[in-house]
Amino acid sequence: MIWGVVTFPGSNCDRDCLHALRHALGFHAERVWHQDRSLAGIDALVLPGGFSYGDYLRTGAVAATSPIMEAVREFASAGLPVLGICNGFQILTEARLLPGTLMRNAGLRFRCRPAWVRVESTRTPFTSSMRRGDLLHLPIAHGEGGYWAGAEEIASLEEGGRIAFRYCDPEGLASQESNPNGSAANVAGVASVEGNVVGLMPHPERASEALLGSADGLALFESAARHMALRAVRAPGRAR
Amino acid sequence: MIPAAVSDAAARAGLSPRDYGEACRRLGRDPNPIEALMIGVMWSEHCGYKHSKKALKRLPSDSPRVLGGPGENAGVVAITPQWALAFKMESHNHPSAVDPYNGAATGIGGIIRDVLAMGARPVALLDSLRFGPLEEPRSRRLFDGVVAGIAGYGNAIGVPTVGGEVVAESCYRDNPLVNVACLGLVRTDRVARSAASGPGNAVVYAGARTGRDGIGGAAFASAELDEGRHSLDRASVQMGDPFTGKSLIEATLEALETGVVIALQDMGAAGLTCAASEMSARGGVGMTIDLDLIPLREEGMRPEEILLSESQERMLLVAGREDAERVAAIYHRWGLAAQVIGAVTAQPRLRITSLGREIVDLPPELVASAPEYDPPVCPPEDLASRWGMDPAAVAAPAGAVLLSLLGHPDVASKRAVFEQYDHMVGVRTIVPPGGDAAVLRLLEAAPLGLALSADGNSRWCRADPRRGAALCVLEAAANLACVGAEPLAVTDCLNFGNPERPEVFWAFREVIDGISDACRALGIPVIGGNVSFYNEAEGGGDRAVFPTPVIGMVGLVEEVAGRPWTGFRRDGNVVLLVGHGGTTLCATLYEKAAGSAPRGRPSDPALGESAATLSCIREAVRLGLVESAHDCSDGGLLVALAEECVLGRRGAEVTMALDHRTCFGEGPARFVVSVRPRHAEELAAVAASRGVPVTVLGRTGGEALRVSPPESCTCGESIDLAVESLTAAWGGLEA
Amino acid sequence: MAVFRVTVMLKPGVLDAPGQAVEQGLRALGYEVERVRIGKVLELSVPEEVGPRLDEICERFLANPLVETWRIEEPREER
Amino acid sequence: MAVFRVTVMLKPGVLDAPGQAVEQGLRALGYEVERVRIGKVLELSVPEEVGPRLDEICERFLANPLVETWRIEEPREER
Ligand SMILES: Nc1ncnc2c1ncn2[C@@H]1O[C@H](COP(=O)(O)OP(=O)(O)O)[C@@H](O)[C@H]1O
Ligand SMILES: [Mg+2]
Repeated sequence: MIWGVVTFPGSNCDRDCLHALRHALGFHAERVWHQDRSLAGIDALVLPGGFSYGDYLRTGAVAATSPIMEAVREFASAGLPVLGICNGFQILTEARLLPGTLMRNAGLRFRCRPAWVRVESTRTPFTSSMRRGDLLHLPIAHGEGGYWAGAEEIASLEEGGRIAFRYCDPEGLASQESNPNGSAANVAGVASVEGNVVGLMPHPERASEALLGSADGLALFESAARHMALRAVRAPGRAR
Repeated sequence: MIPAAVSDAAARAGLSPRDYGEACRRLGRDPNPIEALMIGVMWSEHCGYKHSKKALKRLPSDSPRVLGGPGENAGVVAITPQWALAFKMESHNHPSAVDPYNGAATGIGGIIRDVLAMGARPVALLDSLRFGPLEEPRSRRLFDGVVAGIAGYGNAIGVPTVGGEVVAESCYRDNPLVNVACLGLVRTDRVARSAASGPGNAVVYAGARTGRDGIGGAAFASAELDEGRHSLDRASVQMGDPFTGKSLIEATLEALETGVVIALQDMGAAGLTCAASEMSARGGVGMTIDLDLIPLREEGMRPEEILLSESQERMLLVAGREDAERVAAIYHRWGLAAQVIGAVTAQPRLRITSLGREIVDLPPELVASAPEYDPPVCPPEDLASRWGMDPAAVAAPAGAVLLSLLGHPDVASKRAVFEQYDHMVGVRTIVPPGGDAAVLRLLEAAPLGLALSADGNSRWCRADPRRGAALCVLEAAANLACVGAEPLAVTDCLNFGNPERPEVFWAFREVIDGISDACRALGIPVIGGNVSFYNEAEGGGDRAVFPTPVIGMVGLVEEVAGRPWTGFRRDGNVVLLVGHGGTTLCATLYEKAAGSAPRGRPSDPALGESAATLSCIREAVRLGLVESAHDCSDGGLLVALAEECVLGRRGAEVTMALDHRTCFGEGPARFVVSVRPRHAEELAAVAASRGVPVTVLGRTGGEALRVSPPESCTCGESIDLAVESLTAAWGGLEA
Repeated sequence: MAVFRVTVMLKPGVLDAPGQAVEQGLRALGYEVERVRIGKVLELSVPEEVGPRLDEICERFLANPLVETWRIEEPREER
Repeated sequence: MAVFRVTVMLKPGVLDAPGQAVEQGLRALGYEVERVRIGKVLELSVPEEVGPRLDEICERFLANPLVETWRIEEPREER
């Protein structure tokens, strides 16, 4: 299977994602340019972190107007896996492919540090090989990562198994203290209705080798790969 | 007598009558007003290094690994036959004092582009910061603004900030120091140059468009030329745009990858004037430039504004005529301006046209080489009496002093600062900030890595600039040794007051000699750096900053996995002090915390013995004997012990004399290490073979740091402090 | 209490990177645009008598006088 | 070309952390203040005929309708 990693002007984790996919995981991964209009040949897509268009206006807002985003929309509606990491998550909410939005951190400061997240749903390709309640040690690095959605929306996300990850303490408790940015209901990541589009603020690609302090991030990519392999078995005609 | 007309012309160009006369003499005529402005800016201290150039030649700059030393935009040192590093530090003191956010942000942008100009991908930043007392609102505001600016630019551009320092001292109240360093990586066969060559080749402008940025900050106070029209609209500070900066990095590396770029340089201070004249002068060629072709952001810019604009995120390149379009297309694809604006000429003349008229015709060499001065030196009158002073004494028991030193801003945790910096982007950061040196892995040459540290200590340098500067080099090397890194290169930033004052210039020369002494003893080349003079408030004298050299050091780590770290790692390990004894309480943090000015002299750097100790630690780390290592720096031995407890979240039981000098005295190259009991002997052997003393201090374990004096000695009260209280004391500094 | 509105804009000559990014986004969406400038607006609910000090407040705190200009608008009554 | 002014503010229920920080900062400086809200102002130089589409532009791009409201002001002539 072939992974694609989109580079927008200002993306700065695109190379890190390619590194993790190619070297830590041994996958085939290709760069995708923001002005491309097609994702032909790509099986799973990553929108990486960074400061696309300087995060000007709103994080992710300008990148969401890129030509590639039309292709991403089609890709997503074909049920293929899309993972937005950090700025990629922000772009997906701006493109309205994911619900809610990301606000300035409650402390108003950029924060770069390790965090714990708890797997809340296994309905997504990126978590389907995990178990609910699994804990992952993943770094965060953002200034605008406070997840916001209205109370009803949060409830309906919860109901639909669309909250993918929550910030928690090392014991797995989603406490106030473990919430690094004031996210509503400690939400660290959410999924689309179909589950195939996932966004999260923490950086799995920065937790892709023990040398970096954690390899927990690999599970997201491996899970998606397994999901795609099963999908190919179930529906060989649709495999790409 | 200087005729009034001449002194007027000189003043308009920001030149002294003497320099103006020199320019006329070298030129063989009077420069026209625009030419005079260009010379004025390039001959400013900032661009021209008039006072420092001669003295800087004393620094040792060669080593077999050096591929490019001082003079280029950044120094380059080979790491392996295939890969080299580029490394450079720069000050942005004055801009940060005026506008902390934008000043610090553009400092980061500028240093990144110096490294980029060597063809290197920037992979790490360091920031060394000095302010007045942080309890004072003004210093606090500067501090917050500077940290926010570094975060704002560094995080967005995607280069991790992996280390630095924060120091509070009243001499920086009016003159904060913001020194930033950047490390880059480049293939040895792809090191880029700034020397223009090849008559007929195209001169290409690339990056952001030119606006009226920073012109008010440059040397011309041109009421007359300006007719006062724009002054209100115009910002005298530069604004950075990390978004454009990021695209500029990617586009430039892509352009260099094609192999057709012959030379390049950042357009930083003095903008186009500086880049065009330096690139021509280095290549011994000339250039023609048509200002009508420069991509502008604003309408109605005058030629001198275009020539001197300090708009950020711009590069000047030279490429073959037929390759220029290809280069420009790469920049266009990244959404940047790119335009052929002129050509290289064989004749060494910088000829600039505007609206079809030639407005400048200057020898690049003249513009790029400011006069060199030999300023008078004189040691301060009170030096001998200061050296004769005993250190300040504090009456409190050692335990109480320890807690107050741990909470001192210079020592306390910097987490609140470095968490605002993305220190992980790039997936290279193996040892993050928070300990001694940071370690980055080399993805391109696994399992190798690079260790980085930035260190200065102006208390020492104020007391004795030569010793102090040598001690700063040793401290950087000590931080590197803690992770087993062999030093490869030094870059330095020298921050001083007014060099026209003989005591200031004396201290400057002494500092250079001190750095040279230590770098020679350790075999480390100084591959580049920066000088910042005039860091003194109106009134001079004691309103000047202490002599403040900041040393940026990079070293090679042979195997990034399994490095020891600063905190104690497990219970039951043996705690040892490694190093020679010579400590003193003179000019230490202990004195500073007691509110005293530096008295007496700092320790002798004992370079031979210190080098042996450093080599011993590196070897012990390399052999895998060491579980934690931390050098004794600010606050001495007891502070180092406490920090290892805090960072390791465990206590220790230690026996040592508890007089203040033993506890808090500072001296060169001393380490607190912890080793598994079975390795203690081997470590002792490594030390013995180098003649390095080792003292067993005690054992790790428990929930408190317990220190008691040896039975033979009745000096001082025992200490029993819970790690929790140490942590509470140390965790204080909120950014 | 009165509500004052303070608009803070970059000085005319100053690089407006956010404005440029928005121009680009608008064009990508197919709208014709010549130029966009972005600033901040602050709505301050303060006692009437703070009004005369607003200029000083802007200069000291709300704006960066080196690169920004500000405009203070007449107070509206608090709703 | 006409210059339209668009003001974008956070909806009332949404936490305005930057606004709160400014409130605190002002109080620390000794000014009495009840409340501060911060928003953005955009000055768009666009062809006259873009005017009627501005609401759509705000909805699609200039504002995030989930958390923000906007107001479009009468065009001024381009200077
Ligand atoms: N301004 C800063 N930016 C980034 N990291 C910093 C800064 N100041 C201090 N640090 C980090 O905090 C740690 C402790 O700093 P310091 O006390 O200066 O260490 P040392 O005494 O070993 O030189 C180091 O890892 C250092 O890099
Ligand atoms: Mg240290």
